[in-house]
Amino acid sequence: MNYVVDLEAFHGPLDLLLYLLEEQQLEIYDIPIAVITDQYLEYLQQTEELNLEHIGDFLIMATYLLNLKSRILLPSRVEIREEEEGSDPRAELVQRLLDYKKYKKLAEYLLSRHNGDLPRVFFRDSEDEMTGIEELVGDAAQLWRSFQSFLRDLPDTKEKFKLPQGDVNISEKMEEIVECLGQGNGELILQDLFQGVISFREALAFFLALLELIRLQKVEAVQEKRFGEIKIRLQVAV
Amino acid sequence: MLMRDQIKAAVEAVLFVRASRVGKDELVEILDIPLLELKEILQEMILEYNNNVRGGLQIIELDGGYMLCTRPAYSDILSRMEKPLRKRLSAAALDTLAIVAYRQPITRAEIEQIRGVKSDRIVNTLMEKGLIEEVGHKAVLGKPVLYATTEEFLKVFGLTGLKELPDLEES
Amino acid sequence: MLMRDQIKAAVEAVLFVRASRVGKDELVEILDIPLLELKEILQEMILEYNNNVRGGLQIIELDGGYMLCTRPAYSDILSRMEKPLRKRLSAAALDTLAIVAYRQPITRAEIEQIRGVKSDRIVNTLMEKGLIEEVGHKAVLGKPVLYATTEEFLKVFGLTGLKELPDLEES
Repeated sequence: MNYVVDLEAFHGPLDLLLYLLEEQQLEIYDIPIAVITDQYLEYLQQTEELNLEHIGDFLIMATYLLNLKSRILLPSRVEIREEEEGSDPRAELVQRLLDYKKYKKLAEYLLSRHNGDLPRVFFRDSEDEMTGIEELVGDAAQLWRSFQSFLRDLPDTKEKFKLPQGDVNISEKMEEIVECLGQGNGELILQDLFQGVISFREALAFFLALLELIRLQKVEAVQEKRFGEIKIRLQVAV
Repeated sequence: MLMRDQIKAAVEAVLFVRASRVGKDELVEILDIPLLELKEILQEMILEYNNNVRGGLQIIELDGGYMLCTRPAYSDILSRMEKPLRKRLSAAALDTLAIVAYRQPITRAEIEQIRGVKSDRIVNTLMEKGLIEEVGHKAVLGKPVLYATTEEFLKVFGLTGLKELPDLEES
Repeated sequence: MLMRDQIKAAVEAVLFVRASRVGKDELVEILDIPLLELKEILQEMILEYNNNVRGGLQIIELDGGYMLCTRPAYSDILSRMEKPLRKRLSAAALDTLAIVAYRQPITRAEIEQIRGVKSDRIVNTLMEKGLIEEVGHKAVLGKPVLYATTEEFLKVFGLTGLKELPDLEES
């Protein structure tokens, strides 16, 4: 499978899952979670463009699937007692997929009505909204609600939204990281880098500096085992 | 005072002019007849329209009012007509509309739960197109807005009422 | 092939849906019948409509086409209908009005800053509807126009004054 996957074509993670199931004629009622999870992740990885806003919901589903997969694969000792006996951890997913499928069918029905493929009635075109005067109606509570929602989005506290004041500088941070590494045998654990960091902006600067160093191949980041520590090492000049 | 036939003709004219639903109260006021008589006359008219082979129209009762529309038998012919402005709906819009249509009144969070994706933008679009509207607030924490489909929704999909939607459980 | 009665019903439906004149060519195409037959049928229909005391509608021939409209006999009744259409404001209009109401006088740039989107069109619409008006210029570079809500705004929202707007700080 080396074609480009277009995630935008799917309206959401459920849509993609349904597609995967249907493509292989798998039963919704008996989803092979391990298989489907792998395929789902593969799909995400093949997606060329990562539109974060769009992919967010897909990632949420990915973590959900991974969690489900691990619950099914690992024989759990404790949880079995908590959950009702015989309950399938997949049940919720199955129900969601069935629901979603139902609404998709209805959407198709609506579309064919819209297109006039099904017997339908027609109403008068009302583009020229009559000759009458129109009377606007509104209510003040609506106004208030509407304005409230803007206030929520606005930066209301000053500290939270300080303008950049040149207090953090990425190239400075890059030097700092290299210096740190030099002091400690040329190796550091990622988390240690962030010790003593006080502001979010500073943490961000550190992180960007690190990425930049990796890009310049001045340092490398290594994770020796899954979920293990990430080590940062000075690259030896070749 | 109008004769019964004249009242019928007047009702037809009124329903024709107003391209949307005309409330019973308004009809009572315009025609200056008692509500009971109005209802009686409209029941008669609905039957007459249905039995008239030469007629292409029917009267439907909707949300405490009446509305004139075509008979479904002519949908083929009518879909050949050039539409002045067909609202094109995206698949995402259709999905969302289907959910609202069946679950109304429904909150945005409930829609998102079913779709599995953020839906604020699509809900706003449907509101702007007049296909759904706010109908109140759910009595739970945060008092989220409840949405329902509009008369415009019925018009766009050629439905004479929500009851015409296919049964969910059947499929 | 349609029967004559069916054609009549179809014509009625077509003329009804299109709220304006439908050309003969278009009718010929939609109904798939010869022009001569169409003309004949429409002559018959015009007579039938005129003789139908129960009907409030008539067909008129106009600029090489036909149009369905009400009979003049019901103009009195129809004029009683001309009650103002109640129209809701769009969500965008409402948002913008809310901002102007609470932050007036305000410039367009400031509105855009809060809404996060270009707002010239919506500001113009609100001006046209008489809900906001220009009240002066801000004493900053470029002297941008300041907007405020109008008396019409108060009427539409049923307020006796701006102080009646719900308090923002309350919740």
